[in-house]
Amino acid sequence: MMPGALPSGPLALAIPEMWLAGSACLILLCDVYFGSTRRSLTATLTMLALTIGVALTGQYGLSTQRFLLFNGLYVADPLAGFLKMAAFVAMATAIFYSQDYLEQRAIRGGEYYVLCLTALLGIFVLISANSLLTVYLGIELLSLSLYALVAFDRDSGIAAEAATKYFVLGAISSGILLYGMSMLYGLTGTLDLDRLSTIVRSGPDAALIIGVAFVVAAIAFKFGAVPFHMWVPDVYEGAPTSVTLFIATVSNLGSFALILRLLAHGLAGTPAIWTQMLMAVAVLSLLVGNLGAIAQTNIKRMLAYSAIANAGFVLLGFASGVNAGYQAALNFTIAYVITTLASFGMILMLSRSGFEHDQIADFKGLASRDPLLAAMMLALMFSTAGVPPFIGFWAKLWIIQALLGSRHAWLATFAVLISVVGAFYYLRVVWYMYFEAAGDRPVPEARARMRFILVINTVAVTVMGVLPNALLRICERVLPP
Amino acid sequence: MITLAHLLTLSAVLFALSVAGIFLNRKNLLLLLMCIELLLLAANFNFVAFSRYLGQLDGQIFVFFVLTVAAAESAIGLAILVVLFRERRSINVEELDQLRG
Amino acid sequence: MNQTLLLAIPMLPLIAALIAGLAGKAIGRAGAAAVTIGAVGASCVLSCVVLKQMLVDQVPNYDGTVYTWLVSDGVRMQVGFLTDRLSALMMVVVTFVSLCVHVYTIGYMEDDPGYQRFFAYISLFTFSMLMLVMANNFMQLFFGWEAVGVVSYLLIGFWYTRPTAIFAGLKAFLVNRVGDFGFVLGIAGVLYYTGSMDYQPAFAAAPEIATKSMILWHGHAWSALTVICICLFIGAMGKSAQIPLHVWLPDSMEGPTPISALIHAATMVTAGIFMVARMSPLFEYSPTALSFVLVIGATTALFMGFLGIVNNDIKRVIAYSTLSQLGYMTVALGVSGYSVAIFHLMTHAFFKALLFLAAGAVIIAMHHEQDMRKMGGLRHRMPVTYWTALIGALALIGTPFFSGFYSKDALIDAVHASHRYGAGYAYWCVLLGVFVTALYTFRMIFMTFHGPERFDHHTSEHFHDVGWDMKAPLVALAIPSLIIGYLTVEPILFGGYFGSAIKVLQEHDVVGELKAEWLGPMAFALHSVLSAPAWLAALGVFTAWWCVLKRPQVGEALRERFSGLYRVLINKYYFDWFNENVLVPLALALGILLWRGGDQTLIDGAMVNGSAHAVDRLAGATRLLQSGFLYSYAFWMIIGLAVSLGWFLMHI
Amino acid sequence: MHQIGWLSVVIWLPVAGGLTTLAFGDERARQARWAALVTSLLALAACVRLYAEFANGTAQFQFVERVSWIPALHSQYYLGVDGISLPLILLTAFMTVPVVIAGWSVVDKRPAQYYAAFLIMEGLMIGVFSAMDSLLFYFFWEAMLIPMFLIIGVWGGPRRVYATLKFFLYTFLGSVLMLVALIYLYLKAGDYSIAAMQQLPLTLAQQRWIFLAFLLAFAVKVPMWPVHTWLPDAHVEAPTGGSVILAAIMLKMGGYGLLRFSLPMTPDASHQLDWLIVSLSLIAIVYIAFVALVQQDMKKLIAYSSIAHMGFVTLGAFLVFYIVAATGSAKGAINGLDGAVVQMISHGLISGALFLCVGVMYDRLHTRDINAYGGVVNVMPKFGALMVLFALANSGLPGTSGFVGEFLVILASFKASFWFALLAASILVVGAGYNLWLVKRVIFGPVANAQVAKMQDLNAREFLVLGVLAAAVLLLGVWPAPLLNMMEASVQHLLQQILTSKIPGAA
Repeated sequence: MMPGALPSGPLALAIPEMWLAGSACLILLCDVYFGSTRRSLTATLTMLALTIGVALTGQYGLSTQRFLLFNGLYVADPLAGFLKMAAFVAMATAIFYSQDYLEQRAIRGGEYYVLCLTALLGIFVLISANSLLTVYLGIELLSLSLYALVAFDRDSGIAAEAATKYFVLGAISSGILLYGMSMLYGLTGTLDLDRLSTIVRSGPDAALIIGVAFVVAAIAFKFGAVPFHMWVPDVYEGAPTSVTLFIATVSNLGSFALILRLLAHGLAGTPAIWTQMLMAVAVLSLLVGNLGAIAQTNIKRMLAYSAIANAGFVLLGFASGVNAGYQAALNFTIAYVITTLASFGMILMLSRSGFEHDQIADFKGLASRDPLLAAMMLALMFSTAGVPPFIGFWAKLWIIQALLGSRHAWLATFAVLISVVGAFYYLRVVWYMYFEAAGDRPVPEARARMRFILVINTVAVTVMGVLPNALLRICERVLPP
Repeated sequence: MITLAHLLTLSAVLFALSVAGIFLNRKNLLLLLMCIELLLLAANFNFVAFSRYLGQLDGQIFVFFVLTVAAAESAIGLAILVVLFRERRSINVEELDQLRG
Repeated sequence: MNQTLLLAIPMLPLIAALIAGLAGKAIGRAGAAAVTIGAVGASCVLSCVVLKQMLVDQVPNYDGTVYTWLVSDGVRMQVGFLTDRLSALMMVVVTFVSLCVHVYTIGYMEDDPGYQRFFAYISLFTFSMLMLVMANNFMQLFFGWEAVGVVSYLLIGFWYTRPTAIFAGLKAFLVNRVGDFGFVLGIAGVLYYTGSMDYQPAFAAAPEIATKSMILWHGHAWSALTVICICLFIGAMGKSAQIPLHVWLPDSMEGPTPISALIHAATMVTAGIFMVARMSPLFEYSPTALSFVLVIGATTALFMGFLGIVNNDIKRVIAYSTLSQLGYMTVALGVSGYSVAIFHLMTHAFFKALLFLAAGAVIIAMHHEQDMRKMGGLRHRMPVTYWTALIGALALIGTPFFSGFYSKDALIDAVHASHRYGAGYAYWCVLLGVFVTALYTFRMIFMTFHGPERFDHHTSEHFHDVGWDMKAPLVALAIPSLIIGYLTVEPILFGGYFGSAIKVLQEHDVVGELKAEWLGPMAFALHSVLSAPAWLAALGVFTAWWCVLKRPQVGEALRERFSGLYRVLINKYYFDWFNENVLVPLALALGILLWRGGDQTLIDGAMVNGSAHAVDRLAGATRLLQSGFLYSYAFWMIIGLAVSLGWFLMHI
Repeated sequence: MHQIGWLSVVIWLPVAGGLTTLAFGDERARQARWAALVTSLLALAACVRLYAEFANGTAQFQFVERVSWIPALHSQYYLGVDGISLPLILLTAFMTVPVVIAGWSVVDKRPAQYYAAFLIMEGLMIGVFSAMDSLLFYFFWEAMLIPMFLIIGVWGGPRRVYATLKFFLYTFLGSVLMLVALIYLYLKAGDYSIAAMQQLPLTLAQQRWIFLAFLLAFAVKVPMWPVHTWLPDAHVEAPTGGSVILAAIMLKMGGYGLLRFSLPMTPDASHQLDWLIVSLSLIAIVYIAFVALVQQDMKKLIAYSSIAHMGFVTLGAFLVFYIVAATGSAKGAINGLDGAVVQMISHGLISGALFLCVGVMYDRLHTRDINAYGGVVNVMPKFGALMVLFALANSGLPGTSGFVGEFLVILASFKASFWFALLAASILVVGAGYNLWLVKRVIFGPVANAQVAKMQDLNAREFLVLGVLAAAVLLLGVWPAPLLNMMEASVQHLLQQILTSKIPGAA
């Protein structure tokens, strides 16, 4: 389709981004003036901003058809609306989980929340990107905010180290991305993804391969897929848990948007190359992720490796090269985000001032110390391991179905077999919680509000596990063939 | 007469240099930052070359954005560097190995 | 014939058993005894009624179903009764002996704590045995077959605190299971070829099955019927303790004596004989199988007899004699002399039960002393026991006019008359067997009842003859042992008593040949004085007298002289030694090997835990990859990029 | 269609009851216990009602419930029972009651959670047997692992962690491949309903892969040699109740799967690969029997005997093609199939009872080592009698349920081959060997030691439990006809499915 062929829709569709940008600036100002006196003000304002954001998105952001804005730099389609909605909610939950944690760590700078909002804005830009330029800006906006967030706890050495690593590697990857983009640009003479998708139909030639390879590498980095995964464990471990929570959940939506826009849409013309690259990367990720996680003692690090493995699953969905695969990948991403929110929320819930609850061993005997939390963690772990009746099962099921549907039986078999290996380290958490004695480990604090949200979150994991149809349907609707 | 090929080769060389720099240098973080700048430059070079070759401006506009972002990036990079130095009293790459395994 | 009557016969003992077993405490010792004896007595009477109806009123055979056990694939497996003259006879024998044993038990077990339990068991046994003999189909036959086995297992191990007893029980059950193993295969074969579990269709199909052949392994076609019959007979070998499955019977003497009399002499052990006779319509068409039966039986008959000579335990002597006598019956089966076999079965049931009970009386009187070397001269102290035992002994060795004589001589003549392969060997075995039988029997009689009293002072002080509750059964059994042969030989053997119950092909009909020169029981007895068996028997008695009473040292001398042979005999031909030192250890070793070697080392060690360890090592390796150094991270990224570039550029 | 979906009731009632029990919490253990007991009894009652209303003589599925569940995946909440699944459902509901009662005063560690786990598991297991949609089947099949994982892990013995992980990963590994196969079938059939998959034509190559994928899943559950080694460990470590459920019902899922999935969905592959199943079954029967002979741990011994007995199930199920090959007709094949199902039921009762017996002794002496016992009957006559009965039943004594299944299978295997029958029948000897040797060493003999001398005989609760099971074992042994009649039509139908090739064009 040529750009402009579609009526360039009303600017209203971009209201979420506008609101986000505006509120970010406002909150920054408020924080500068009142932040020092009214401590929790910024947080409250942020939550308010997000809530309003949800409302606005619901009002204006959702569109049943595809609109191009800003001369085709920006696209608003059902997927965009849905992802933004999801991002808002996830962000809100993440911030909710983080508050106490930040309070206890005396991480009070209001910038924290502002940075969260800017990062979210970056994600939004990614979600709606329809040009290499927008994609790049989105990525950078997101990454720069994340670098800052990782380093946010100024008194933590490992945080600084993690930030450094993240920053350097991230910079390299964006360099790679740019290089790839330049190749594509040189090959096609356009930055517009729609045009790209129509022009790039030719069979593989060297320049195209170089361009695609570079772009895929950059995308793989964002997903934390092998061999571009090295930053993941260190950042997950080093960053403040609240930030890890953010990286592990919300930014995944951004990564999903990135790969969808850039590869599934922009390079739809030559799936042969990138699907094969993705397969290789995905298989490696499943292997390294699942094996690496087994050897871990730090739960954040373990979840980092599990994240790598799950990235492998998402990439498998794209590697199938069919729309069903993209739908499956979307479903998987959403499921993963919901589950991971709760898992990290659990860690935040169990941490207290002066005590980072980040060792797997810290879970020992939780079942006797706090049955409710243990039961929820049990559900979350089994969900991530892909055991019914939890949401994670359907996520994996659909990916495998897509793979079989696109005649990748061996990939499917490999995926399920490796996830058996993966099951082990999720089970280990359960085993520590239920089979081991509590020793002198303390009873978790009450924190009624947070408990409540956690319960809701876990119930969602279970209910969507028993009645998965709704989510599947949405994924089908927002990604029409 | 300089053809596109020459320019692309040059940018490729720049790219290679920067990459080499990144993992050959095991001492100073600042060097890393510079290499990264070089990396971006290589990409920019490509863009400019192509836009010149294709006779349209998109590429060069892109470069403006890249330059801006790069500036912001190095700002944040240096900030992180400062934090790191505060904590570790060193910005030696080889001493960044607390997180591993 | 009305079904409720038939149903009552086995059910009464069962109900009695349940009452005595479950409510033993409630009804007390006397109660238990009364209930069970009443029940068994009743079913004995009813059995007689049935027999009378068949003989006198000429009521036709009954073959009916009680209820359908299950239907699978059109095969209807039922519980039902077949009463013809064969089963009627067995029912009477079983219930009568059982009744005697019940009564005898009152005295024998009087000071035993497990009194009610014992009555429960023997009643249960009576029920099982009746189910066995009354069955009209293989499934029920097998049920009874196994049930009697279990009860015998429980009864041998009745004194469960005695290690020897429970060991003997286990041994008995396992050896029987080896037999049943064959038996089941036989039954499966029958079903395979007839498509029915009932007797009649199977018997009808026999001639046709005989023509079929089955390939057991490449190129070797076997007559299907032969395979089936041999399988069935393996079952019989287990129950009726034929070589090499005889090993359990001597050990079973660990059980209380009434049991030895009831189960291990009169009824259960004869189930095999009964079964083969019942299956005569099948066996008749497989001479090969019958020869097999013949040879096994003959061997058992003679070589088990030898063992009786060297043994000093009074019960074991009788046990070996039982083995030998079962061998006789089997021989009779082997020459198609089914009627003779059953006839001998019946007479033997009486006189052998008598001998056992007499022995039991002696044992009780001697305060559970079983070693004959510590007895002697008891005839003065317990005359009734002595005379009855003597009658039993005479019957056993086949003294003319005694019951045993008619069955055994007829049997020997039958074997003589037969032309079946192996009949020659069998004839010499049974003939020599007569001498052996006489020898060990009277050696026992003399050592126990004659000669000087060899028991110590204490025993003689506390010696007390048994009461009439135990003597009465002796007498009750002595009478038939004396006369039953004389009365029934003619109808049973030559009067065509069994009619259709037993099928003998014309060309195999040895009994028919005997019938030619049959002049009646009196003449038969008188005539026998000129025949070999009588003289052999007499010689045996004389030898026994000479070695035991006249020249006691002779036995010693002989033992010295033939020490090698003696050792073989005293070790029972090393059968037990083989089982206990070769078979069992082998089985256990195999188990250990498969467990430790197969399960734990190969499957668990190598496959399961092995893969787990492999994963562990890999995980460790992945960890090392994450070195923590920035430049190595960057390095891996670039490598990844380069590889994918290289790969795809090469594969354009 | 019924007004009330009784199948849903028997599935969700226990689950709901379990959650209620959980809600009571370990503090209010008494209420929790009663809640559990009442729930299990109600569930049993509901199942009895199913039995009462079940119409014999038709292969049609009954009590069918069909509600939309996941339209996106063409998967429905689709329940129904036929003559093969109903007995297993009855068994499940029946065996849960003794488990609840058996734990009554014994389990004091987190009792509420204990009962909740069992009740939820009961519901899920019934779900497995009544699901007619393969995705729903898999849903229950996997979900059921979680409570079992906890039961063994939380209330288990010293090596419970090893045992649970082994159990979970073993079974998980097996079932994931089944999932792949199911999805593959779905993509071919366009519907997850089992019926659709059974009618789906497939080439031999496709069938072979699917068959092998199924086989791994079911073989692990049954378990068949050589993927059986998780069972002894799991049994040894599991609490009594766990062992009972494991042996009585979970193993049956494997057999059920073979009958419901492998044979009807991939008949040709089953035909081609039946040699594999048959030989593995015979190995299981002979090899494992010998292994059982040398066990020193009572639970291990019974666990191994379970494997050997389940060998009859797999053997009986896969004799069909050999019988056809040997005799030219399928006559007698049904004996094998009947035998397989009956064996499942009877083994459920007997092995459950035996594990309860071991539990009774364990509660008193806290060891399962055979050498620690001896002469138990002297101090526990009632118990001794029952234990002997169950041991005899386990060695296939006629008149007990243990005989029926084995007998039928042996009859059928003779039709297939004399040697199959020979090997199968060897269990008569070896089986009697390990069972009665166990009895000899544990029950009979003089009182072994002071501890044994102090053992108390069965209390009313234990006696009730074991007595009821004994009655069931005898009843089924003396009159199996009702069970067979219930199955007959369905088994006939199954045989038809097995014998009709699904290779396109063949048929």
